[in-house]
Amino acid sequence: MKMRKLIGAITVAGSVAMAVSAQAQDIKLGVVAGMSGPGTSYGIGIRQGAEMAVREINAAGGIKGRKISLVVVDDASNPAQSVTAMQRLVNDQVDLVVGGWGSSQVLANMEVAERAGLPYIVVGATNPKITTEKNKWTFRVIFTDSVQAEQIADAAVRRLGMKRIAVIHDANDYGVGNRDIFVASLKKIGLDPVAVVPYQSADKDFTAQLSRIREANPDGLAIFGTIPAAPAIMNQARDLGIKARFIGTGGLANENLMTLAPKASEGTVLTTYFHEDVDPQARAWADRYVKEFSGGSQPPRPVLAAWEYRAVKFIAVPCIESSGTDKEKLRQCIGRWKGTLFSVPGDAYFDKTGQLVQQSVLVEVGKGAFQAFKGK
Amino acid sequence: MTLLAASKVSLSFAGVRALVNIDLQIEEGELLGIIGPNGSGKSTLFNVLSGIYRVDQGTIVFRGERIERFGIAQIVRRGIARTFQNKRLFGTMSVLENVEVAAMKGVQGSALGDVFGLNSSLQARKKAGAIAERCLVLTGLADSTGLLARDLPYGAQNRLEIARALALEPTLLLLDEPAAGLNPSERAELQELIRRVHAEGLTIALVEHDVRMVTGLCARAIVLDHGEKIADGASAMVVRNPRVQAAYFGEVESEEEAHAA
Amino acid sequence: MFDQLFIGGLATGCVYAVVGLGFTLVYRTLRMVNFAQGHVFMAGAFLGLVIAERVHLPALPLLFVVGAVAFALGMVLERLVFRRLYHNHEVFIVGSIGLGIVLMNGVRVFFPEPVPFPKVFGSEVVQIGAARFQEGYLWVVLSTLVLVVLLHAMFTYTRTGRALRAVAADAEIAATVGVDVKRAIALTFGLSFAVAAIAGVLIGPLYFVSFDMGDMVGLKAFSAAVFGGINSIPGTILGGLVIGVLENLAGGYISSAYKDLVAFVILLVMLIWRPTGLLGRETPVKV
Amino acid sequence: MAALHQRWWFWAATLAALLALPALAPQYVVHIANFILIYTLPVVGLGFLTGFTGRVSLAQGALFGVGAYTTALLTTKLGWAPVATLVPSVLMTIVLAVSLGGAAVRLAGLYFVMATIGIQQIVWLVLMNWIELTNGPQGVRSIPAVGLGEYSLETPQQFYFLALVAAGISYFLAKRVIGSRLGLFLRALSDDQLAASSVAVEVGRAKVTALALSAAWAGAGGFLYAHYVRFIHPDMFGLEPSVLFLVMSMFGGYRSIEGMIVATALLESATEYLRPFGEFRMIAYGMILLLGMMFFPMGILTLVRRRAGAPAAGKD
Repeated sequence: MKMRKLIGAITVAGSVAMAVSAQAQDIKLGVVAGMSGPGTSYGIGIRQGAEMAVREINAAGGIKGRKISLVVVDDASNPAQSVTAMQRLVNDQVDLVVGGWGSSQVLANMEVAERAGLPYIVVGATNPKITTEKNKWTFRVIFTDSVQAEQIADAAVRRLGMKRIAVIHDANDYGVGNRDIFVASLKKIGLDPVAVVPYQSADKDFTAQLSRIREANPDGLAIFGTIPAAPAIMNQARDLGIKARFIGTGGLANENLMTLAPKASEGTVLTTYFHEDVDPQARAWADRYVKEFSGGSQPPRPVLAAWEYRAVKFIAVPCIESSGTDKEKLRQCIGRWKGTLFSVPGDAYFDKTGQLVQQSVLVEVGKGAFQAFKGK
Repeated sequence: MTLLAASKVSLSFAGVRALVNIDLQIEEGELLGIIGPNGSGKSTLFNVLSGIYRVDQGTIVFRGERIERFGIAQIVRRGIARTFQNKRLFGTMSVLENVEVAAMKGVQGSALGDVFGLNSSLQARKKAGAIAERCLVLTGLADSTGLLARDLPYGAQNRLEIARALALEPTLLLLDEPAAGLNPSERAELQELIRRVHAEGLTIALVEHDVRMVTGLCARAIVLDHGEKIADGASAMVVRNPRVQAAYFGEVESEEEAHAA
Repeated sequence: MFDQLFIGGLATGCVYAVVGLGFTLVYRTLRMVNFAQGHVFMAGAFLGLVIAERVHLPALPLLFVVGAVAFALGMVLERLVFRRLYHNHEVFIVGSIGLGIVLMNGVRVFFPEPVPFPKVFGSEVVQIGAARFQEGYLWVVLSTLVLVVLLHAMFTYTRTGRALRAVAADAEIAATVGVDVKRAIALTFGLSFAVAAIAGVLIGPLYFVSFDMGDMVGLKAFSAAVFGGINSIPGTILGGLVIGVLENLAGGYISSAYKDLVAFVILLVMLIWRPTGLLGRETPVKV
Repeated sequence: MAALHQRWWFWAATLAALLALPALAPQYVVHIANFILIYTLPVVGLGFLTGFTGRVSLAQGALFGVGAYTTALLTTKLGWAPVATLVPSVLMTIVLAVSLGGAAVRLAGLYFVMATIGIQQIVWLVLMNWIELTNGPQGVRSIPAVGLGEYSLETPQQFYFLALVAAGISYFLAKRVIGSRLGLFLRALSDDQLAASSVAVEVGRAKVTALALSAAWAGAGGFLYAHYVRFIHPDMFGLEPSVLFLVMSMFGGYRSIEGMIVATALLESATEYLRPFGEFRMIAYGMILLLGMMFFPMGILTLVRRRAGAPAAGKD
């Protein structure tokens, strides 16, 4: 009897979840991301970007008269729960998914989307393995680790003139992925890193790693990690007397970098996913976004919100408009997409793996903010 | 024939001498009484014989084998079973199960074999059940097999301790103050039970505070005081020994001490 | 490099030691492990942050105030929460893990992001030998020293301290000689909260404070306590220092990938080799 | 009521409901049901330790992971058929559990908990950092689905029957373990270890056997998990699942396999009920653990049983 009650309870819960989102005419846009757990601030940014885009489209009359309804599922920034979250979107019969934060989560949940034949535009994960020719339902708009690490390696040597580069990286997939490509790119240019040391995401004290780096006496230190480790590394490196200039990739592209390492982060050069000063549209959007979402429990985080917004508004919506909600047609339409996006110089298009090919943005930390990089 | 012989057994805890050069013989088939005031080392002696404590010095020979370095389970397997004064029953298990655990000693087979073998599990439980049943009948607990051990009345818990020890089918049974806390009628029943078990040919050593019970049951008795053996002989004679009288009746017995470990 | 690693490790080790003391105090009294301890350390850091941002207190009064508030909080939680978990150690473990989750995620609601802590202990960089470090490291080491001396004095010279020791040795006997055991237990929790919270404030300015900062520190401090002897105060201090220094040396000379492994391998080996730890003593089993 | 679970129609109805579930319930519910069925394995396995030896383990999540990684690596790197890796996964988990915990399980209860925390962290750190073997933080992707001949269990509905059969076998084997002499020995030694050894129970051996069995169940659970989720990552096997499994095995009530299974179902589906809480979800989860332990230390389900008039078995 206990068991039967339980099954009853589960079934009821399931059908309630169904009923809530069951309005047949609406186009259902699924969003999955970590809105609790370590990715909270990014996940909320993604949700806000989606909300903003959907609100604008619905206010303008929707897509051929059909409104978009959002189905947002929190995966708690946890790979196991991410699978359940995506399963839930499949079950709710969303027409496509735009979102995803964290490579581990996306690597886990994309398997569900692939099996279900659901178009999935990934916004917040950079592991190269997410877009391969095998994964035909998965697309990605932000650049991979490989693009970013390659660009920053090139910039470090050619534009910043670094000769002795040390690497400190998170031992997670993001850090390891960046490290591998960065080191390989340096080798191509003809340089070997003077030290490569990993750390754990939860580490607080980096003196052990940094002492090793100091021994190597670098003039550039590449940090492949995220907040809060990256600013802690910067602070402690300066305390230890390491004078090397910091470089990095998208993991550092977070305003908290300057809050947490106000002095140490000055001069850091990094690739980023979005910068509001690239063009006037980007600036206008960013101002609107910040205005709309400041005062919430989380500070507005434009980087991933911008990608979510652009992916929904400029890629997903036009495709639904032209191809309808048939999943196969939708997939093909996204694959063929080519166009311009604000904050991205030039044209962007998807390659055959589903990766959006585009020019990235190089920024430098100056006066407590990200500035467009003006070096050579 | 001597079943168990301890010689020059000594043990001390953090400098306190609990047993001092104890010599002890238990003859096959006898019912030996061990008496002495509280803290005299009676329970400690049992703990040494059953392997709970390791001796500092001395040897213990049981049926021709040195056992003083053996662990608890090893000693039980050699045939020495015991009861505990402060009832150490398996409280959350039924009366039958309490005895079954012990009865498993005599049943062939291994734990994993029970799980994956087809019928051996049932047979093992059946065999153990039969042994347990017999011991429960003998101790008058046949009617309460389904009760949880901790729900048994105090007197019955005493008998369950004995039933459990008997299910091990021992050669030597050590009874540690089985009468403690019993009322006179329960005491009489217990005495009857011990006599019956002894009559079946089992060798028994009985630690008892109640001198009358020892003189009533045991032909021979030894007396311990401050960890030393101060008398050994016919129980009726031993209790009249002046040293025993002094050691034993010279102090006041308090209820609290009687229950202390 | 050795100097740098050693001094860095010593400071981290002090934190493990002080947080570990919280485990030890509770364990000695109740034979229970309070897995919320690491999160109390975290909550202490945030308490310090909130106070320091509103009132500009110098370092010493700040430590004192945080310690006092945490002490009171510990006593209150003992009465409302812990007291209902003394059933057995399994229940206590899961209950305290639950409390830790509540603490951590409660703080997260208010502070979802890592926050810099005001540099209450100064921000100068000091050089000793080849090692360079913030002034705050000195504070950590000195405060640990002072805390240990104070605790020792309290346990040795005050009536309350002696009562706590008596309860730790044997609560039943302590009760029969007139010690108020319930009060002693409440005081124990108060003390364990106070030391952890102070450790939180000490470490705050060196790194950032974030809601999850207590996770790993809690586990390492626990390993430190077990390593040194979870029923021994000097043992726990020693354990903390040894683990802090060893893991830093391992991180520097061997591989930082396995830096975190040091504490846990030490924990496991110690438990098998000598479960009572380096300086702990076995309590004899009664039969 | 007390005899409810002994009546044939109860079982028939339960079985019918379980068999009909994938046809009647939405896919998402089947998906949750699959997780519940998979998790019953490590939870019931842990029950051998917690319920029957009084030993709390916080390493069950890690052992679950060892099973999952063994099959994942054998199938993806060496190309083994999934079915062929079940036995190696279980064996690997047992070997690891016994070699790391065999000595510790003989320690007094609380020391064992401490050791399992060490084991948990060590396994997790190795999964994370031994990149050549485990892919480290990249996790293992594209784990094949279990195939039965031509038929491959890809969808939640297809997998459901495998999970159901596995959970069923686990349940009946567990009942057998507990009914066997090992079960008797374990209960005896958890009540009183000294008394158990004085009735000839080889206490150390019984505990190691219990540890090995609990690892076997965890390993089998990990096997299922890997072939269902088909992507595994070290973070799936950290302290968090270990705590969850422990709580599931304790909330079910002392020594009741059925209770553990029901608790697994309740707590796993609770993760879904709590989803709307958003940022407050983890607070709610912590409160469940805390209040559950404060007010129902013998397991939430003892409440049901007590009301039903059956004696609630508990430890004083």
